[in-house]
Amino acid sequence: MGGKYILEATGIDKAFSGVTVLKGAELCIEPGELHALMGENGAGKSTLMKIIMGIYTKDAGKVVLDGKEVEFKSAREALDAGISMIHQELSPIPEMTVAENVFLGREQKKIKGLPFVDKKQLNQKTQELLVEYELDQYIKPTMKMKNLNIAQIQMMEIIKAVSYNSKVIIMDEPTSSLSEKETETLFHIIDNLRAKKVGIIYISHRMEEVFELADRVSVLRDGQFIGCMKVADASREQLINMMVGRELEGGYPTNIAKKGDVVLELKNFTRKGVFEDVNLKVRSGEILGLAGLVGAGRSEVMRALVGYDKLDSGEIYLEGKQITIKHPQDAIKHHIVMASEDRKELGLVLCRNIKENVSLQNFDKLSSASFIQKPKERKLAKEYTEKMATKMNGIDDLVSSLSGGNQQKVVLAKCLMSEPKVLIMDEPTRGIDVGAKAAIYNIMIDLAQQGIAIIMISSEMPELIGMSDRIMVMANGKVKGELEGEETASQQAIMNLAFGGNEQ
Amino acid sequence: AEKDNADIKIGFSSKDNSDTFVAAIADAAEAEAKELGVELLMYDAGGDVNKQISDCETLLAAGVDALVVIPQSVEGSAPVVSMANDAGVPIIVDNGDIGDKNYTAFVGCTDQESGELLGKWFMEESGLEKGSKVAIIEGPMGQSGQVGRMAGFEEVGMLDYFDVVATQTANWKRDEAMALAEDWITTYGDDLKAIICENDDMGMGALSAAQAAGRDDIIIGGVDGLDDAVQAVKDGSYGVSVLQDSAGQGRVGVDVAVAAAKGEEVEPDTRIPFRPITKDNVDAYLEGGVDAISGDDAATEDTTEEKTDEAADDTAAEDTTEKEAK
Amino acid sequence: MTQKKDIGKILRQFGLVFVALFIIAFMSIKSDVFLTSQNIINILRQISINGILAVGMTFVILTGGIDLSVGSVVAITGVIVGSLLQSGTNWFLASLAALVISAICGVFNGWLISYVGFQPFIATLSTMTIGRGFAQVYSNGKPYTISDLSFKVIGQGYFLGIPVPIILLVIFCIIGLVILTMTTFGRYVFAIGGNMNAAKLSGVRTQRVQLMVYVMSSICAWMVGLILAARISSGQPTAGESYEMDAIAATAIGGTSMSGGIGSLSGTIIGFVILGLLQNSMNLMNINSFWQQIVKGLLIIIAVFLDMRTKGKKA
Amino acid sequence: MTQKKDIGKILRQFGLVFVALFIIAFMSIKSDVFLTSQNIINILRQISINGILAVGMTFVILTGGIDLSVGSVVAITGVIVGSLLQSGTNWFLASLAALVISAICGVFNGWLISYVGFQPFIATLSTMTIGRGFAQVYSNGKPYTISDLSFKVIGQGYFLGIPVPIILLVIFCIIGLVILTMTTFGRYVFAIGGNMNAAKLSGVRTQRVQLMVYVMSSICAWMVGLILAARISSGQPTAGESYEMDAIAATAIGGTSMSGGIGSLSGTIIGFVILGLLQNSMNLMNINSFWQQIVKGLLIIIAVFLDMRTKGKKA
Ligand SMILES: Nc1ncnc2c1ncn2[C@@H]1O[C@H](COP(=O)(O)OP(=O)(O)OP(=O)(O)O)[C@@H](O)[C@H]1O
Ligand SMILES: Nc1ncnc2c1ncn2[C@@H]1O[C@H](COP(=O)(O)OP(=O)(O)OP(=O)(O)O)[C@@H](O)[C@H]1O
Ligand SMILES: O[C@@H]1[C@@H](O)[C@H](O)OC[C@H]1O
Ligand SMILES: [Mg+2]
Ligand SMILES: [Mg+2]
Repeated sequence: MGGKYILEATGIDKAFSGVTVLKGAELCIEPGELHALMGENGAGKSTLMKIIMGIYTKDAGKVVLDGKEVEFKSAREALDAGISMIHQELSPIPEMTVAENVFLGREQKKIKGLPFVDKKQLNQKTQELLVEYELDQYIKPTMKMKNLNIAQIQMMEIIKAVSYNSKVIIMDEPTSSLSEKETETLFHIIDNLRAKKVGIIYISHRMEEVFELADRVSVLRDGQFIGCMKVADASREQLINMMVGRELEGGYPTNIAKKGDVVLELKNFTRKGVFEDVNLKVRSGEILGLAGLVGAGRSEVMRALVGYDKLDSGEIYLEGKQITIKHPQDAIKHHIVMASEDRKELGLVLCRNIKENVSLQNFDKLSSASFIQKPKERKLAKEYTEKMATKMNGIDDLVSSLSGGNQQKVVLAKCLMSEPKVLIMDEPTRGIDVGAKAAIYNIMIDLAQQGIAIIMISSEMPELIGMSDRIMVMANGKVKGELEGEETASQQAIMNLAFGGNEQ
Repeated sequence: AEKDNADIKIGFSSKDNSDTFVAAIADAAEAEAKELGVELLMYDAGGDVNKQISDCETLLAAGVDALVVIPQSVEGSAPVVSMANDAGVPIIVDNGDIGDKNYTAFVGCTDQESGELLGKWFMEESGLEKGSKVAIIEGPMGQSGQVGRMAGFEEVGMLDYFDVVATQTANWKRDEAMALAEDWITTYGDDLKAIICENDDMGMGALSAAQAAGRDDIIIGGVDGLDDAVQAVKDGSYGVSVLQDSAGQGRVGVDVAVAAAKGEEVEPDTRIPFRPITKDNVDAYLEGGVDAISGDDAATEDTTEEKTDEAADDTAAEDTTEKEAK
Repeated sequence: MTQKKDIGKILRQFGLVFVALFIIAFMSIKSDVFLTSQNIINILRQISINGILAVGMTFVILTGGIDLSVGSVVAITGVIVGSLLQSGTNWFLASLAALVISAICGVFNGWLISYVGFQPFIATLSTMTIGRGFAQVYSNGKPYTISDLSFKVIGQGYFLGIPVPIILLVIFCIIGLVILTMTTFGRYVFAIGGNMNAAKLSGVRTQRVQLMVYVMSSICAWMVGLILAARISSGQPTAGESYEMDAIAATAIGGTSMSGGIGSLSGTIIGFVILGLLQNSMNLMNINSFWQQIVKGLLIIIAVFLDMRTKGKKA
Repeated sequence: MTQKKDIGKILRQFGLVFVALFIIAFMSIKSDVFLTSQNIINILRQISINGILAVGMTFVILTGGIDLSVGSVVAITGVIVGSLLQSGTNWFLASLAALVISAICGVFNGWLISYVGFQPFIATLSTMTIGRGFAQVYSNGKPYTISDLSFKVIGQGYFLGIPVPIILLVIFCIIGLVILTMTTFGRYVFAIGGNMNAAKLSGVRTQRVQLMVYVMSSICAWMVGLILAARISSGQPTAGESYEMDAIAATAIGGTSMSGGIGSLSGTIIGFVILGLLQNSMNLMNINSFWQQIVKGLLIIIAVFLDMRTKGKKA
């Protein structure tokens, strides 16, 4: 047995094609400890984790596991040595089954030593896991991964990482795609792990979680180690200061915008088997929150609204006039714009640069006669991404080289540039750091004051309550109720509706 | 009991009907079958030996009474012969040589002969001096046409007579030959006196290149007697086209097959001679067809080992089918 | 009414199989030769060439790759075996020598792709070109005649009354099915094609697996090279030209996605059976070769369309 | 030391350009013909065929597709133009008629792929087969001799002393570059190849754009069909066979990813220039055609390898 740490990383340096990302980063984990790792978007958290996992090679420093220095050359070696990781970027294999995904790389064999997969056992083991974590109601081992929604995929990745029975588990923003219910399940899992003396590295931008769960917290800023302390000794302000390097006001800004006329109204929105008879109104200057459990169908309604999915029936009224939207292009023309929750799938073209992504849906502004006005494009792309405080070397960076949170900012920049009348934000702060969150909230208020109607889907209850003027709750594809004014302040009220309260 | 023509089914396996020359054989074969009132199954191997063998398997399974084959490959197509023999079906080899000589009959040309004729013409009639720089464009390697014609050049000593500066294959293709010729004309400049092509399609490509470069002086010739080439001979831009009688090969192939199907004795080796078409006889050819230029050139016939006098003309060729085997 | 629905449902569940059955039914009526045992054996023997290549190609395509070099490996195998047999080498050793060279081609492809990072198209295109050139330089462009009788068995012989190529095809299909559906390796092939990064993060040795599929494809090409050489009694440097296209077509018709991760070997098997049936049927119906191409193209579209309907894909 | 580094850096920044320059330098020493204006014109004229096809192919591949049908469209154009010219139609009308048919092929490809949901490989493979069959049925397998002098200008004529095909190549490259780098359409092409779903949600009419690239590719094939027919003075049903491979190779060598979203037309241009230089150089050096293939394959590998190093990709 080495020292008291199960995992120790010290003096880690890393640069990507000349750009320094980590400089003397460090982190040490005790057995049974939940160690939070915090820092702004792009601070280098994920990079540090990937170095520990052997996915990237470090330029300098050392990693010690159980008292022995290790240098993994692939994820496989790290997994074999007892470290597993829940990655920030979900990466399911859509066409394979849940069971195949969970046990990929360590399939049960029919006969030991021979490479024949025992499918029965594979499914059975997966079923056991699903039962254990109370997911068996919705997920079957033989379901294809592509049929799971994003929260379910996230849960499967969590279960997968846990099922390695590792000594150390790295959780890179495990809750960013989860709603309350799954988050609770995760917390139970974490309790169990701690009891088994597993060391957990927990990366999250959600302050409350850190205070609720963590024993200690380390902070990275611009790739440098800023400090490590017991959570019990830390205050919210102190942590933010360490991360951002300055003071930040806490709390949610209030929307003082004057609520005007109804900008958008949906009548009897139905897409068979997904949502039914959804009616919705939003006024100018208003922030409408959409609450619901995962699978409630909130995203689906919005995707159909903007013409991405087909609608079976329903009417759309924009500023009192009925409009038809058959394709997202129509929606954008009407200045109804959606920032998707799934940036990898629907939000970004990862292999292209920031500028191209931001301008993609805004060529009506940036082109004349189909020719792109390049200087203007550069100027606006720069303006909007900087407004979102995106950490980048420049707008010519590939989006795929940005940290997760910064990718999210690019999505928002793109939508803002479309000068929306109605802005739909599906999990807008997913994976976004405190500083940028505050910036986004302020932008939302700003937009509201300009008379824009905002629809926000969020699974983060405090955010929903803090930001919304009115909250609509959905469950099972139906609207279950609405809460306004004082009522919105109650998490309990929302949950009551979400768990099948009276219909509207 | 002799079969009626109406009951006879002939299988025809062509090597590649997308080739201009081969297509002409196939057309003539089909026309002749119609004329005789026999059923003809025309399968096209599209240039693939394996498909040719598959095609023959299918034809034999389909119960043909005789099989005609234009071999894609001298060696590769050879198993067809034993397949047919095993099935007890007469097999007639058409147009080019095949490795296995146990066939019922051969109808076609000796490819080496065309090489000899072409070589001779360039050496003796083209007006080129000994030692002139020439280039050769070949057919696809390993095909009867390529192997035989190259052997013919060699046989008459053409390869030594001239200074052969370049030899490449253009796979019987016009555009490939054109690109080759362009490069050579540039490379060897005024020194290049002739481009000798193993068929006319390639010759036409070379001609386009020469004309585009303003090099009317380069002498070009080929084999087959394609319409384009004959016209070019008439215009004086193309030196020689060694006529290979496609129609005769197709027609006689079917005739022999029908005779064999009826159980008649057939001439085992019908060699239809090549005839060089030059500015001297092109008008006669254009007016009177193959017959008009047959047997008018003694030099031609000297080069053939197996001389079949006037065999190329219609009646003679048909006669051969009735003749007894030697 | 309900009966109508049922039939529709059945048709949809077996898109490609239905197309195959349709061709068979149609032809049994149209031609009295079609269902003879001789013709059935012919069909099977003819598809053995493309079938075996398609088995290897399916693995490659499932990983998101492509192997354009198979035709050249067929030729290399042919000339090596041919030359060795001519020089009196025993058929087994000659085949073994060709196997080694073929496997080297596969390793070269796989190495370029998985370790050096080449696009599969470029890597195998280069190998195809180099391989063809090699076969021609080696043989000086001339075929080697093969007279070794024991070798010819591979292409022309029978075992228990069944032509050897058919038996080999069945063996390759079975091995392929077992590997793909029952082993971890099969899982990894799908995983790599579905999401290479995820597979790597799950500890799959993606590079090795990728390398292996190209080696497998080359081994299939080697087998085909032997069968072909034995069938045509000669080792030809021009053999196998553009065979890759038919193998890819069979795989794609069978429902395997060209971008990897989705597909099945059973689909491929139906794919090459359909192609073989089509060829044989059009020949038996004496359709002119120019028209054959039109019919073939249209039928491929119809088959794939039906299959997409079946699987509830777009369309 | 530092100088050495600098050179290394320069070499790396211009991977492919460097390969091209190397070939040019090497050949200027080895052959005194190479740098003559006549030879340069030859090279350019020869690459015009593959070059124009590669321009269209680049658009297709950037969307993540592939177009195997271009060779057949070349043939269709040839036979239609040839037959119409023979029947005395004016060259302009004849070309226009061929343009319409070619565009229909492109629409058919694009429709199958973007609206019906076919894999590009299957859709264009079918079109290739059907198209080739059509050209042969239409012409009954025979070439049409072309004697119309004004038409021949397209392939054989000069304008301001420059051969017309070269001028057409330059025009197509410029139009392609303008569309790809300066217009919204170009951006859509990249976006579709990179992430079709995200492009759609951003309001891109993905289906239309996809359809358009196949039409563009067919139009390039039409242009090549005219040039080729005019160049060889005949409309041949066998013209253009396997031309798709060279066009794809040029695109891939030029650094365009076969899975779409990444690449450039300037890369493609260097790609086809390299292929053309190679072919010409090997002809000038009178390298045997067997060896040519080996050299060509190896040089492609080297060129792509250098290019990957340049761009800091794996390798
Ligand atoms: N593969 C890469 N190539 C180039 N730059 C990279 C790469 N991966 C990460 N970076 C850069 O490294 C920096 C740190 O990224 P990292 O993903 O570690 O941040 P993070 O702390 O996890 O941020 P977030 O909270 O947004 O997830 C970022 O500026 C990012 O742009
Ligand atoms: N209980 C459930 N479990 C799994 N899938 C479900 C469930 N209920 C509905 N679904 C499916 O999930 C999809 C809706 O998921 P979606 O992610 O859009 O919901 P959401 O309310 O937007 O949740 P989120 O907050 O995660 O965005 C629908 O396609 C629906 O068919
Ligand atoms: O002359 C050639 C012919 O003999 C050969 O068999 O095929 C192609 C022809 O051009
Ligand atoms: Mg991160
Ligand atoms: Mg959602």
